[in-house]
Amino acid sequence: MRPAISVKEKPKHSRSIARKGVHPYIYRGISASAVIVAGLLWWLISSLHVVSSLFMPSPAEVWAAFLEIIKDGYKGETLLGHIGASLWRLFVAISIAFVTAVPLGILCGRFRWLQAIFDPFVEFYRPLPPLAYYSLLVLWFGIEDTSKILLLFLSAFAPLFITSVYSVQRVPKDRISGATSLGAKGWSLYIYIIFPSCLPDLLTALRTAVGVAYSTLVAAEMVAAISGIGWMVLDASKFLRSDVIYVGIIIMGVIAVLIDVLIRSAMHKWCPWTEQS
Amino acid sequence: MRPAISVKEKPKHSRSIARKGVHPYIYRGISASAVIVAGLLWWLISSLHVVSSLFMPSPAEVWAAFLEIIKDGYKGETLLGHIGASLWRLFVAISIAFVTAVPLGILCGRFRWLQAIFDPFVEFYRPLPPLAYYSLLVLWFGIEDTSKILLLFLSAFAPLFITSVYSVQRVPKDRISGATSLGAKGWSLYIYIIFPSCLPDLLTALRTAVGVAYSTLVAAEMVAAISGIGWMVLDASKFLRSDVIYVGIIIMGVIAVLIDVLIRSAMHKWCPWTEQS
Amino acid sequence: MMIATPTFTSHHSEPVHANRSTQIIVDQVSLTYRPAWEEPVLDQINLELEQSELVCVLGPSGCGKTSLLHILAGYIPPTRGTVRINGKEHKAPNSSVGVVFQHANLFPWLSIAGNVEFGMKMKGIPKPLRKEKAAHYLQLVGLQEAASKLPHQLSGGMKQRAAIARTLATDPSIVLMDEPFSALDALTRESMQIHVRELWAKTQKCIMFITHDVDEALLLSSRILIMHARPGRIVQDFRNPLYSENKARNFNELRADRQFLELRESLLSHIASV
Amino acid sequence: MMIATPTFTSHHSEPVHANRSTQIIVDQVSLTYRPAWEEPVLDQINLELEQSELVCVLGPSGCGKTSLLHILAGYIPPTRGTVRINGKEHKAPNSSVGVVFQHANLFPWLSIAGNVEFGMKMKGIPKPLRKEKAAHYLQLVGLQEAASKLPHQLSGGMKQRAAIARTLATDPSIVLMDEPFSALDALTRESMQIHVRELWAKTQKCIMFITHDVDEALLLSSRILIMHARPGRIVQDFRNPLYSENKARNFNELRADRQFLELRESLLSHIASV
Amino acid sequence: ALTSTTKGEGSSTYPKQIRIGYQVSPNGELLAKALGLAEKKFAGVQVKWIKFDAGRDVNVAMTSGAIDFGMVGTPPAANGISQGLPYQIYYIHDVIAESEALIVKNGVGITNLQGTQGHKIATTFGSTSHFSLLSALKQAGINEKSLTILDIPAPEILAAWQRGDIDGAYIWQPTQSTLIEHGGNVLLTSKDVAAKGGITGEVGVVQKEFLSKYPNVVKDYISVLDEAVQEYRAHPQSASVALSKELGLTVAQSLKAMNEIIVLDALQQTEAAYMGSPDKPGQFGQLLKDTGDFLVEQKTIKSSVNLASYQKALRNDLYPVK
Ligand SMILES: Nc1ncnc2c1ncn2[C@@H]1O[C@H](COP(=O)(O)OP(=O)(O)OP(=O)(O)O)[C@@H](O)[C@H]1O
Ligand SMILES: Nc1ncnc2c1ncn2[C@@H]1O[C@H](COP(=O)(O)OP(=O)(O)OP(=O)(O)O)[C@@H](O)[C@H]1O
Ligand SMILES: NCCS(=O)(=O)O
Ligand SMILES: [Mg+2]
Ligand SMILES: [Mg+2]
Repeated sequence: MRPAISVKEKPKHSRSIARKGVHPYIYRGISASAVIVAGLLWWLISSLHVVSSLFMPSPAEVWAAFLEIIKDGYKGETLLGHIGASLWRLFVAISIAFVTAVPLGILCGRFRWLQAIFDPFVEFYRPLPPLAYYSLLVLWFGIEDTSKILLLFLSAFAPLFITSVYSVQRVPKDRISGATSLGAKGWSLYIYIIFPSCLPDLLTALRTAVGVAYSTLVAAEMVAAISGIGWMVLDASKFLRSDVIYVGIIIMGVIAVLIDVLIRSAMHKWCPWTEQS
Repeated sequence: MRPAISVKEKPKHSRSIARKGVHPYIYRGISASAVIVAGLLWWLISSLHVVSSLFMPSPAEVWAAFLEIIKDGYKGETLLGHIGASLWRLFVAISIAFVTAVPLGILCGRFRWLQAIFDPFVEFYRPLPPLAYYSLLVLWFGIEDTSKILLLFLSAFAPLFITSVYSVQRVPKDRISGATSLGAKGWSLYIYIIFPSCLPDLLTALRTAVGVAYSTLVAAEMVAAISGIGWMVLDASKFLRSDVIYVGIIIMGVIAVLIDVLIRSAMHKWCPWTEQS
Repeated sequence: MMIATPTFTSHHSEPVHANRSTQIIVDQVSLTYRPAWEEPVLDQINLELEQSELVCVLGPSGCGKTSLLHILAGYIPPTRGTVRINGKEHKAPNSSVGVVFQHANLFPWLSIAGNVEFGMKMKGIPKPLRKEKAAHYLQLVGLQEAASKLPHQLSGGMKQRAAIARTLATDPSIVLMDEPFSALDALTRESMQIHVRELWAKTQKCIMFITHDVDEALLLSSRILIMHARPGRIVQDFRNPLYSENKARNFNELRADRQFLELRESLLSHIASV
Repeated sequence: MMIATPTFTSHHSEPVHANRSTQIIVDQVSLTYRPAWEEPVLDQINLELEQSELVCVLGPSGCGKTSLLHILAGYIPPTRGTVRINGKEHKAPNSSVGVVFQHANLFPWLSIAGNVEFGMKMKGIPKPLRKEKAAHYLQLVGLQEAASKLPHQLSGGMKQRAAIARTLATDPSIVLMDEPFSALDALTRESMQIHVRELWAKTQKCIMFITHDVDEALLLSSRILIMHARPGRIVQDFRNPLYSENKARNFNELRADRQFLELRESLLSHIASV
Repeated sequence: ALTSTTKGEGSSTYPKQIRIGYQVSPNGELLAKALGLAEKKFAGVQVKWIKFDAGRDVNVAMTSGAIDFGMVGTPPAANGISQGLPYQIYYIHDVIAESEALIVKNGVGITNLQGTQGHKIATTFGSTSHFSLLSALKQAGINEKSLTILDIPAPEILAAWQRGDIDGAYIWQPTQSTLIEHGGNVLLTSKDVAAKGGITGEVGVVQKEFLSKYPNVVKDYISVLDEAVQEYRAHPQSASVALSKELGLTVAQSLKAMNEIIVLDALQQTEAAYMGSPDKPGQFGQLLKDTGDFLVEQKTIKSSVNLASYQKALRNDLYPVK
């Protein structure tokens, strides 16, 4: 009976590599062209004055606004000051979320009764629009950084917590059994086996969490802020400074991309084994 | 050489079913108890007047506010009117997002050059905080429903588009080959093979998209709205009507859960084959 | 590397089915995947398949069996050479060449009957006729009971039978199978082999059957091709000596046969030697 | 259902290793998974395993082989009965009972050396000693070169060897293996079998080896257990007649042996009959 | 976007809908709304009143074409004109006196403007109140950096006050009265600031396109405003009753608020101090220019146009000639 040569462990064919080797440049070229064409269109539309520069300032105006903000700052704060204020809020919020959500999530993943306690609350607040409960946060914690950071914290907490729970439950049972047979027990099990097993998932969750928190950044800076890149955009929009709005949006987009690259390279470095699949 | 009895097609063990059969009730009980305890704590704290009812109205006050809003509405609109206004905006936005993002995503999934054109734009705006570009939408499309719906549309578009692209690329090559060998070609391939193949992913993406759009609902109703459940919460917070804020938040949470249940049951009904794994 | 085995009769030197019509002519087919300067995957393949042949293709992993099948199916064009089916050049997949894959590859959103009807629907066959024919083919593979079930409710063997019914339902003149049973467990696999043998006897299709399993090739085929790798080419092409003589013998009998064991050993060493 | 096969010698009626010390005593072990009113998965298992035995366990899928192994490893407590290892009741997993799983189950974030050192680290063995011992065991399985690689950079067979080294490095008195090679391809599997046989000869551990593969059981074991299902019980327990006589014969020779083929056929029909 | 037109009374064309962006300020326009005067005048046309919290929001709405008429303070007007917003000023509603003021919390220990240093004062950025606060600080030689000025929309200032987030606020009515009710003291009013040159007022703006298409509608609306101002002056008591509903204040508070501004009727618009006439422009252009320049100096807005441009934005040709 049975296959003369088993096929289970086929060598990975080089086809995908062969494919990837040549083409990406073409597609990157297309992407780049698309961006350039969009830029030209922008320039054309704005220079033909088809639409008022209130709606669509020309690339030159935006660039000028950028230079001006670099030089003089925006309303009493340098550009780096604004960016720094926002990133600091984000960083503090994400850090607190990570060091609370992950251990709690890991414990909840191991003990279903604990999960049963926290689940209803997390599941309830998670889908809520952050601005809805921001009202309460402002009520409780005032208009200063505390409530802003809490808002970011809460939006980052849910994805980190939920992924931690899920990730622990996905740790192969055999891996834990195997580790106990090698003498691991108690805290060693958490530190040496469960945490590293979850790490790839946790980094992915961190990416999500940063994304979600980032998307509430402007909301957080809506209330009585005087610094922050989000506040800058909002303030500019109140005074119809569309050139500054554009500058702010572009900066925010670039920062988002950079943060993502950062986390991805951390994943690449710390969890090389998750790459292939 | 060769296994005497191949193990590839192991019957699915009944263990997980056996496990799930007994326990959930216990855990549901724990969850319910946790919610009840939290409710009691709320009641206790507010009735002991440890904190002012400005910050934490008692359950009774919230209930009274709820009844009042049910009876008299809130600021010229019935409760159902507010909920209806919000859900209508959400519904229109999601519908438009679905019928645009999905076909475009499917095409981009099939033709990489098309994907290369759209990718940089979607990837750039996706991580942006919606409030950042809301300023522009208001400027371009006014303060009425158009800009609100556009904001929701844009937040729903990205996840639907990205998943459609990804999902098409994940359709097994053999499935498409197989279909062509059965005579499918051109549009038939899209309608009978590719779309249904992607359907489970699309429904999952719809869940995400609704979640993301829902979380920007309050932001959308921030500017010049006079209806909508999000506006109600914002307006209440301006006048420190914490009881109304609580009512609004609870209603929003409940609606979110209901929408999610709805989509999940659609998935269950339309894509039963995705359940097991 | 050519091993002269006394029991093998070369197909080309002594045609087995001289009286049958030729279905497929593979003429000097070569294939190079991108980049073009790489060594060809298939090198000048010549091959004729005839009506009611069941040709098993054996060869080490990566020798190009699947690539050859994909060319015959019309999924990829050969870099050089042509494929003619019933006299016409074959350039794109169509329902005259049916394919059965390693994994059943059914459409999970369609019932089993829906899957079997799919090809006919594409051909524009009216619904009542479709239903009738689907029922016929489901009966042929013993799945009449499961007609209204969804694929995920079936076992691996049942799925693979449904896939075969689906392919046969478009009445292809040739059926290509790429290791169709290698994902099945031993017992199911054996019953599927019996099934295919019976179906073949009934329908008299020309079947090209890729397998890794020497036993399977010996038990099923009327003709065996052996391919070698780098570049992929057909190094042996012979009628299966167990076939014509033992049409009626069952598999267990065949397996106990001395000739079977000898052939098996010889083929195995032949393939492993690559 | 008990098939009397002349070539099988019952282990209990005629102890093979009367002179060796008993390592594991399984005493009237039964197991019922929740819910408790279901039929037991294991029913009153009695078993003694002795030093430097290599016991292969064969049985149909679902008969409880893995469950028995999990009880021996201490992962799940038996519903009734006890397991004693070296005289002491065994209740929780520890490094005296090593386990090798179907999938290598290495810790992907640790290098191969790190994996092998893991058990010693848990035992609190100081780093230099750990390094030394790890090197020794890696050498034993022929992986000295790969010490600093991460598991995902290794082939399936190498991973499985690393897993064996990792288990041996904690110096367990018994090693349990649950179909350790069933995910490997045929050629790798064969070389792993040779490896295990050599390791066993060198280390003289008591090994319990679960497999689906009759060939594997015949080639490797000194003793074979056959289990039946519903409820799981040991229906045959005999010394492998191919073993003692043929310690030095290589696998290919063994396979050609008439006795091998007969035993194989008989065991197969025995298992399939369930 | 302008709505399609329909034949109204007489031969003049009327749009189907007139959208008026208003703010809650105790002036003639609010009274016109309260008494439904516009609805009466434009019978058969849908009059849509849209409430705004500050002039900056009106500017955005004007820019996006969401409203036809709007009301803004002089600072947002100066900003709007400088940025070339598609509107012109057709009416000066009022000049602000005590109706906008700096209110500080009792017990915080702020007794004069100097005392605000190191404290948190809220106002709505870009508004008349913000302008007056900055002007007052400048007049007193206080560095604005020595206190924290927070941007909070008027309706939210009371909440911030009650939560204890702020120590004071420079804000208009009705919030001002409410703050006083909740333990606030008037420290300084816009009348004081105006006396030293920082004059603020509230003006009506209209879409340019709307004006050129429906000049008669604008003229008719001016007559509505004029009618409201006459009523405002003639029957302050009944006017305050009507206004109290819009303001959310008591009748007495409303009456007091009415006395804290100077409302202007149509005829007064042509006076030299205000709009002037086509051949003799008034001083309002200069006021806007000064306002704009100050805002630029404060970096609140980007740039200010020249006097001629401001004057061009003032439509003093729409008033009935006496
Ligand atoms: N799309 C592709 N692009 C590049 N190389 C390919 C592609 N498909 C196959 N190859 C290469 O062509 C050779 C033949 O592959 P093919 O899949 O036809 O072999 P096979 O005989 O079917 O192997 P197996 O027994 O493993 O299924 C291999 O070296 C493979 O890496
Ligand atoms: N955790 C569990 N909960 C409930 N039932 C279980 C559990 N684990 C195994 N079983 C059941 O116990 C029986 C024996 O399972 P076990 O995995 O021990 O069999 P096995 O002989 O190892 O099978 P295989 O050859 O497929 O690995 C099966 O019927 C299985 O469904
Ligand atoms: N009181 C007028 C307010 S604003 O229009 O200047 O914002
Ligand atoms: Mg292949
Ligand atoms: Mg098992």
